[in-house]
Amino acid sequence: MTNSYAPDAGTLMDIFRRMALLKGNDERSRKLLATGRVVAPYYSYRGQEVIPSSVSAALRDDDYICTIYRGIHDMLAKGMPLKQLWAEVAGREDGTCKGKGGPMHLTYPAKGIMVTTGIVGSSMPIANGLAWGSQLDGNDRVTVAYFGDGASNIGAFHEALNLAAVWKLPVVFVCQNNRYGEHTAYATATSAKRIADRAVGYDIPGVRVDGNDPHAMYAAAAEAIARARGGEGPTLIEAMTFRFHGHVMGDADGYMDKAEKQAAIAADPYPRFRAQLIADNVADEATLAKIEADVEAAIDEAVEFALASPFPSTDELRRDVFADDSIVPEESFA
Amino acid sequence: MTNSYAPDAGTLMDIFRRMALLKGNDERSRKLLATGRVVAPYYSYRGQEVIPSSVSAALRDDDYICTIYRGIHDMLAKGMPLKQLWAEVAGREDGTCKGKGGPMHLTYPAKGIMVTTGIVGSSMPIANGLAWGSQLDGNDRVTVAYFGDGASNIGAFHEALNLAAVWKLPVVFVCQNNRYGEHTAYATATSAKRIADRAVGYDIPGVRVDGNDPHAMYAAAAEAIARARGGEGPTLIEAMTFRFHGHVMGDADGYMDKAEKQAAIAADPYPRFRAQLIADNVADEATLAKIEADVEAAIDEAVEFALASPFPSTDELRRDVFADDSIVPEESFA
Amino acid sequence: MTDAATQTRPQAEKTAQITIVEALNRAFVDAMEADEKVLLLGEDVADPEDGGVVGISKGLSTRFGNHRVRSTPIAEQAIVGAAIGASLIGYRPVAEIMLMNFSTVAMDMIVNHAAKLRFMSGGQTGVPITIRMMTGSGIASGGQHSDYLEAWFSHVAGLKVVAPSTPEDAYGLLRACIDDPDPCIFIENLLLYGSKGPAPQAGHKVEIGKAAIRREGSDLTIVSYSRLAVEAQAAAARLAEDGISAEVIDLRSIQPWDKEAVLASVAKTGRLLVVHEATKPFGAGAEIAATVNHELFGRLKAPVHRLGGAFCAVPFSRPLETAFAPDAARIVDAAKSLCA
Amino acid sequence: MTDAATQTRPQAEKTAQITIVEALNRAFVDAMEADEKVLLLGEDVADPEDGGVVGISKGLSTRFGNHRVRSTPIAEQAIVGAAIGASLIGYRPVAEIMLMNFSTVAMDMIVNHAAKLRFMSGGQTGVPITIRMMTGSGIASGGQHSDYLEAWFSHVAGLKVVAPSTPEDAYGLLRACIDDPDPCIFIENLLLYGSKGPAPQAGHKVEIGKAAIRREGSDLTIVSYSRLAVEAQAAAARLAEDGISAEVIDLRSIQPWDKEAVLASVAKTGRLLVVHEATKPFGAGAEIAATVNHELFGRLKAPVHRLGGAFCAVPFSRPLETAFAPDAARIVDAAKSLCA
Ligand SMILES: Cc1ncc(C[n+]2csc(CCOP(=O)(O)OP(=O)(O)O)c2C)c(N)n1
Ligand SMILES: Cc1ncc(C[n+]2csc(CCOP(=O)(O)OP(=O)(O)O)c2C)c(N)n1
Ligand SMILES: [Mg+2]
Ligand SMILES: [Mg+2]
Repeated sequence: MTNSYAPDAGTLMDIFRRMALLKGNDERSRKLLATGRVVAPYYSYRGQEVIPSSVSAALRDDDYICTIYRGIHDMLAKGMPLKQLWAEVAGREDGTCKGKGGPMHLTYPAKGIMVTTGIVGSSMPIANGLAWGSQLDGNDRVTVAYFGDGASNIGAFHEALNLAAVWKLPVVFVCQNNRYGEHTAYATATSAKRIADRAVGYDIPGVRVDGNDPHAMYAAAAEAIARARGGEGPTLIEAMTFRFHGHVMGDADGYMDKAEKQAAIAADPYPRFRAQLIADNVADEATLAKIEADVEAAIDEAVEFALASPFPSTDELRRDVFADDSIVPEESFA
Repeated sequence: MTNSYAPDAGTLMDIFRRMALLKGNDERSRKLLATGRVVAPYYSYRGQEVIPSSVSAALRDDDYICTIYRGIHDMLAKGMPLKQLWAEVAGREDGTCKGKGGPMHLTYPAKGIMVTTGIVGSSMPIANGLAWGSQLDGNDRVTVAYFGDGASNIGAFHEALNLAAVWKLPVVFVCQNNRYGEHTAYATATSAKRIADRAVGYDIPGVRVDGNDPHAMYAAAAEAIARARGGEGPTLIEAMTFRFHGHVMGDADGYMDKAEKQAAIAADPYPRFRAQLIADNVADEATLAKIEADVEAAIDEAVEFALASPFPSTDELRRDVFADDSIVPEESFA
Repeated sequence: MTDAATQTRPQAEKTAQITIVEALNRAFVDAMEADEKVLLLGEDVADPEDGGVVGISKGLSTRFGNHRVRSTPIAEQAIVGAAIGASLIGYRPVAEIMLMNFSTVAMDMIVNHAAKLRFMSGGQTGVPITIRMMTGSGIASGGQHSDYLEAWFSHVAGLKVVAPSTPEDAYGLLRACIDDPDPCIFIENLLLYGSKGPAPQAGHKVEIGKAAIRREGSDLTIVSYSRLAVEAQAAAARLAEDGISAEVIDLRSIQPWDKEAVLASVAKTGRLLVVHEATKPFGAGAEIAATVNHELFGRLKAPVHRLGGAFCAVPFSRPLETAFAPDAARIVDAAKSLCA
Repeated sequence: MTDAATQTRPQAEKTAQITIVEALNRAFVDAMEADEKVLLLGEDVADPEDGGVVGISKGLSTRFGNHRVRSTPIAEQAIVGAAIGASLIGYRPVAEIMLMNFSTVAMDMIVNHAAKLRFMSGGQTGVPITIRMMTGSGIASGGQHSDYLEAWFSHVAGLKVVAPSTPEDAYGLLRACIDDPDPCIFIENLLLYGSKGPAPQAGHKVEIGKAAIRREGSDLTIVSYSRLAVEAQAAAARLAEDGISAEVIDLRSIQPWDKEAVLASVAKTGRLLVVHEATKPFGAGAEIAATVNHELFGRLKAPVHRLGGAFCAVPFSRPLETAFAPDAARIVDAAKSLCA
């Protein structure tokens, strides 16, 4: 990593703004879901905000991402509108997917959010196809595939990285290494000392970076994105982070190492970055507080919008199965 | 590789004996299949004899192997009896599998030949299970998984190596890198500079070795097998070799680089090793010629046995589907 | 149907009531006690990982050791492959593939290998493994976590497929699958995990391929399995109020399925309704309908009717998800049309 | 069935005869000429790799460039994933999975993703890909290279499934699949590759979901597809000699299948025999049988009969492999029993 990819003040503020939105949204999600007013499986990303905030600060609006069930942070950072997001999480007609996909399959092509998958590893092979399309289009769009540390052990990871390398695709593989895959700790499942080491097997750059440090994370992402945009092929980034909550809301997380968890929470990247921005004179308290207040207001509005949106009609069961709705066999519903 | 695993004279003769059998059998197979007297898909292994001959010289009879469609050399080297082999290739009742599996699914547990698969990559995950069983049994059996260079790009390879590494399984992954996967040359499909490099991603030893040199091949195999037997876990061996014929008998191999192929055939490891044994005074011409003549006689006998063996009865369609033949639904045959 | 007796006995006779999760856990304990060759592997299954995401394997690794109960990487091909390999040399591994949709990454191991090795080896090897998979719509987990794929597995020669709906059957079928010399697909429904029923006796086994008659009746036969067998029973109770006497058969095993029991029942009632959560086209119900039509040609009082899930991915939004799967109300409606 | 006319016209009317391999190659040439968004990827498909293992894509990479026609690593998840991704942004990739059994390593991509992304995204995205797969018993390639899995794909909402048996249909269906906005599974039979038939007109398309009546008849209807549709025609010719008039329907599309054509035919003949190479239990024939029984209840002269491959892995040994799949002789026998 050279310094030429160090974020400037404007970029740092851009990252902060995204982080504030992500953190606020996670907190609200957990709060609201706890009330039962919205029923959905929820995979908290609290603690991992720096990664997509920094990556997205280095991406263009017309770049693509593919992400996973634990990916609302990735999507919000890429520009998914809050209202439609919340409407989808609440299963409403105004959701991005009319309520049909739900939080695990949020999609929003207008901002390049192309696929959200619930199958471990599957974001990567599809990301390659988007990148192949961009390569053919001759535009210089980049695709980011997000995935977890656990996903680095599944076949799709390997097949995707190899193909991307052989075809020199403009894709960046961003592994959010939060040290757990469901209840299983890193070393129980993963043989590699560092996931970044696996890049050697594909003859592509592999970088392990502190995914909780916006400076380092941004630099790593910006460099990889520049390589991809410049036709130099894929990069594997292993972004070290930590999942503050259990795998899925409701899980007791008894399997997590208590000390490790406490230490991670004590080192929460959000207040750390916030304090640093002030210390470095990038922003003052009032500016940051204003950003946070705006986030809260926007979330208020989005939640209200979502809960006011009607549920979809059951006719939707027959729609979008095929492009032509009339093909769906009538009698399947008899 | 230390010298402590160098083959002694007896081992070299052991390797030669296996190589002579393998080479003789491949030549006969191509000859006989060309006559149409036996009809079967045939994947010639000519040129790759050193690898399983050396590996098997370092294995025990009760060790296990899993191999692939291009694996008759692996099986013969491990001790599969010629007669039953030929009977299976000819689809006869006396074949190892009563003619039901055919050359792509030859199986012979009595010599540890547990699975032959036609699905690229699938020898490896199953080899892990055999190795897990041996680990649980507390005996020190080793399992070898054979596969090709092309197979190193499929998901199963990755999943299997990772699991073997995490569980420290007594398994040796032997990649026979013959530079082609069907019609596709190594670099068109494989991003790694060397497949052995992929071992880094699993934190296990990865060795590239001249798979056409019995000294080097034996040493690499013996060391890996000793590690596995000693409870130190898996090794990935990339054995460099070359496939003298097309992918499958009948293929025109127009996609192969002519010069590369000619050079490989000119460097045929069989006559080279044979000459070296004489030059090094390990054996004299007469001894080696006798071995070769015996091989021919044994193959004559096996082919005769196979062609005299009856075809299986069509009742076999209902047998071995389940352990209890009576479960097979009668009416499926109506 | 000697079994019908035990299955229809009043629950009051039994005092202890346990859940399906408890029944499965007990089946594991008893099977692992009885046979040291029984192994368990899958994501999160060992105790350091909380004994499985719904706790089915809680306590097992502590009791039987980490060598026999192993949490794995997220790598279903590796999981099933390891189970197959160990089974070839005498072990009886039970592999967990968490959700049924994840079997799609392991179909090669299951279909090309587990199902076929016995046949292709001419009987030299066998694959006595059990593969557990959970599934089911109704908990808002959407299109990639809820599918029923029993028809796929049932179409593969060499596999057995079961889907219990009660704690007793969960116990008895799991024990039977573990003991079985062939690969078994064991389907669990997420919504049923907490449902209670009489505790099975230790060692209880349910023969694979034997259905249970949950309720006797004379006007029509309702055939189902897994969660919808419970809905079918609720429907039958409502139908009884309207004077329609429905016989309810819980198949329990889908491959092989109990043709004898189904044909006997339909020969009696003259009407058949088959109900499953998988979508109707090319679903398991088609096989049952086709077979019954063939065997009882000319003896049916009404066309065999099938009910299945909607022809779409399982939707997320609550009202859509509710409308997706057949329920007691839809079963009642279909039964009434059949009997009209 | 306007199509029936074209399908049953005497071959003499056409002069040029081409093989299915040639027809598929032409379909690619014409589709790639017509639409620059059409791509091709798979193992060995480009010219440096000989244009595919049976030469179907010969010349395409030379003509249309290595960027549009790409040989891939042996990595079916990566192949289908790349096709899906490119299709989301306007491309129309055709992925080759060589043999149908290899689809088992890519089922997640096909079933959880290709089939469902349109629905799960609420219609925001679509996956206009075609996945070609070859298969079929009869060339001694054994248990892992010969399976017909059309029933699996047909059971998945969101996929279309076709299986041509003539050069014209191979051309016309491939063009239709490539143009189709949804993911299509295109099944090719290995034994039919060299069989000749009238050359299709450039631009000829066969509507997905439309069957062809290959022969008209009045005593029974034989429904089949892929290679066994050819066997069915041979059987019908022999039956005619024995005074039995069989109508032969080549479904061509299995999902959706042409219910209208089949029901019209069976309404006329009163008897139905469904024939496919996949094993009978839980096969595609069950859906057809169940539907016909339902729709024509009380109007059939005999029970609907199904013929399928033996219930086992495809065996290697020649006499076993020959006995494995239904052939004209077995179709004749079954038809005679039906009409007896
Ligand atoms: C193929 C597959 N297997 C298993 C699962 C169940 N599952 C969902 S999330 C998860 C853990 C993934 O861990 P990781 O990749 O580290 O991502 P994280 O959840 O930590 O963000 C598992 C096993 C799945 N969704 N897909
Ligand atoms: C999953 C899968 N995909 C594709 C094939 C078709 N196929 C058979 S052999 C082969 C090439 C394998 O190459 P390699 O691994 O290098 O082994 P080699 O044949 O050279 O020994 C391919 C693509 C297959 N058998 N399985
Ligand atoms: Mg993780
Ligand atoms: Mg090779």
